[in-house]
Amino acid sequence: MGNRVRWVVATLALSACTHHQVGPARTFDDYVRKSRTTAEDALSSVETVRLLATTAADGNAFGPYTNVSISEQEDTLADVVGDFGSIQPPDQHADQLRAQLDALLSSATDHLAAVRIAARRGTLAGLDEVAAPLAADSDALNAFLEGLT
Amino acid sequence: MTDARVLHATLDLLDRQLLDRDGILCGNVDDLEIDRDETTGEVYVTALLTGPGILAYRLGARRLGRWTQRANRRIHDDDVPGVLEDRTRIPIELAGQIGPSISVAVGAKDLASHDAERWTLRHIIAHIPGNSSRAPQ
Amino acid sequence: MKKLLGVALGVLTAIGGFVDMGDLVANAATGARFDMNLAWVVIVGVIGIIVYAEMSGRVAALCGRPVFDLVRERLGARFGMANMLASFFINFLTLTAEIAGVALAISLASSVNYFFIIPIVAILVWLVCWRMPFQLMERVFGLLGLCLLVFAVAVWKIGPDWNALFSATTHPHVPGSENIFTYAYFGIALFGAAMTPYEVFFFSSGAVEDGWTEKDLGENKINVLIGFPLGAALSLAIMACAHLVLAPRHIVVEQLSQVALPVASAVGRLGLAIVLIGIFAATFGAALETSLSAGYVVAQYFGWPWGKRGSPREATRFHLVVLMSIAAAALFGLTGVDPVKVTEYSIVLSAAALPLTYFPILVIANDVRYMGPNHTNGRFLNAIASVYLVILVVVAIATIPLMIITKGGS
Amino acid sequence: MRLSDLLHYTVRDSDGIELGRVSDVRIVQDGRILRGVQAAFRVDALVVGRGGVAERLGYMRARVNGPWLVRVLLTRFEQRAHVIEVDQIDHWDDDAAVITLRAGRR
Repeated sequence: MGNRVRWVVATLALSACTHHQVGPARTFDDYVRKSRTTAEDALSSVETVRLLATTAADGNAFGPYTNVSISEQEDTLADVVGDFGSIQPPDQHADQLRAQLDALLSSATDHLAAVRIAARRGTLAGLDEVAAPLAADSDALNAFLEGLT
Repeated sequence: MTDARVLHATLDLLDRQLLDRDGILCGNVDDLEIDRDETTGEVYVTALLTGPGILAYRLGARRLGRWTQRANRRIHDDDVPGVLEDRTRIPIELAGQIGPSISVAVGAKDLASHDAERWTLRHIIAHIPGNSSRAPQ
Repeated sequence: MKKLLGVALGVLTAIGGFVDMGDLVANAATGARFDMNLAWVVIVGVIGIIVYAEMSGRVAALCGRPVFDLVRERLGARFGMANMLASFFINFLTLTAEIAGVALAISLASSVNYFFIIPIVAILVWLVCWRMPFQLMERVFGLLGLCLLVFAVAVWKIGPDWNALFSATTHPHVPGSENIFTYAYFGIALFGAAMTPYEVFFFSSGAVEDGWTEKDLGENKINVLIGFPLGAALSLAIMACAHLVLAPRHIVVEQLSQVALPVASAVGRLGLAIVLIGIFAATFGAALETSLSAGYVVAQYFGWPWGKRGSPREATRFHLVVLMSIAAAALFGLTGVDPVKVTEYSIVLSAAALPLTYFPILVIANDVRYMGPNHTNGRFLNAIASVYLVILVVVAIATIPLMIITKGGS
Repeated sequence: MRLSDLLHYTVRDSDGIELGRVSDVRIVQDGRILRGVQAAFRVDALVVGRGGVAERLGYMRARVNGPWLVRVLLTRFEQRAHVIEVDQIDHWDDDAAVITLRAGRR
């Protein structure tokens, strides 16, 4: 029993400290799987910010909440992008995939930053317009995910 | 002797909560003292044992247990009049009611299990404001 | 009349008190990812906590002994010690999660940096534990926690197809995009969130401190039988919100702010304010309960004086453990650990440790010498409790392997 | 001697066959009066062998009966436990932590 408890403690301490564990990709399939997770996480951030922007534009959310939430999503996306960038693509096939997803991620990152900047300036009313380009990012990410299967 | 009470040591005595004569929680029964009469062959439970050293001994850390007991004897303040010869040992005749908890006819302060409680009071709790007020209900 | 008011307050407190950081995160995350396909777990979980919380309250009322006292007495010093260390550690994670939840709620309402708020929250929690009238605070936070009912308002405002929602809830299946392992892992997280052990540590210790006797058994029953199911309904509303608003947009819940988002979008500014107050109150109340539980677990194992009724002078080691736990949890929170991740681990590990807490309660509730001849468990209750015991053991065995297979549900 | 020491003792019958470890101690209060307050706690028997869990939880003393599932699981093991009355003991070897019983007893 004592041993089991110690195991739990060790596992937990390790897993709680590591964040978005990605690890190396050894095969192309592995790389595809990691690309999918990355795209899904990015899509989640993009969609959250889109919803936040419309909600704020409709007058349904106040400033601090909107600002903090958007910043959180921006940070999450930055982590996702960083983690993906650190994965070694195993072959040329993977290079292609990487280039494709990189483009989507950097576009999403730029558009998200624009929303954050506008929100910080207090222009909540027009926030949905600032967030409009995210719709294209969302569609592109969805298309990318469908293309993977 | 029709109403002789039958108890099982691990079930009815060991690890039970102890209450002192004022009803203050004062440790658990960490072990029991057993005495064997070599001539008659009779065996008696003679005392309830309680205190950090006793618990450590029981959990297998025998050396740590003995060491803790010695250390405990050293840090224990002498301003507390000792009722018990050995502050980890409560003679069984001082045990009162044996139920979900066991009441004993000694004060919590007489027991080694309470030393750390007093040490904490003196060195930590007493220095934090508001330590003596009861929470209004 | 006064008695009736007391009962009503107790019930309301139980509703608000049922939902904490673990329930908020687990229900929103599963709703967004699995729609209503895991809603049945909330029902299973709430029946479990009703059965065992009632037993722990009854034991406390009849023999005056709280749960962890019994854990050592029945499991012995050695196994009891292992149990104490595990429970303390899990409780510590829960405490960290709750403090982080309070800080996040304040930060979302004020945009003050989360890291500045954590120490302040820790100090407030400690002050209440140190010398505030506890029952009052518990009720204040329990009642404020009712603000979370706005999740139900949000569901109603969204105006879903009720038949579809009901049938989705009653016909669960593993969604095509998921495998059985992640489904089971999220189910276990929900189960752990509903049956978190600190609930019974706190419940039974509170009953002992309030000096419950045989005549309080009725109140005990009403509190758990009405309060907890309504709390579970609240959990389901949180899940439904996530299912209706977040799931269609492929949003993965990784932040507390996302839990509140459906309410903002459906109910508006006022709704958002109310939900943030509700989250604040529910997590603050739970932070108090887990702080005290840290002290209960340790003090009751060693037989130290414990409790909040008397002054801190009368339970010095207990108060020291509470103080150190709060300080350590705040420091852990300040290291920048992801509060939502900490919450997820705390509920999953709770699930793994459930039999350690609940098994001794079940045994004592059947012990004639403790309960008297008229208050041991009846056959029916024992039958349900036994079924749950099997569930608890299966869950405990499955948890760690599932955690490894699913890499923590990712 | 402490109870925790006694719980490490092994019990053997007169032929040296091992019956198991001491798992509990039965106490009867019928002896001499201590300090005029209560009867001494005389150890009347040793419980030997498996079944420590059921014993400890109270299932063997007819105090705890339910739930059925737990009772059945636990009492299965208890059948291997022996109750050895103290007057059946021939010899205590404290160094080896072995208790030997009289001839003809098991």
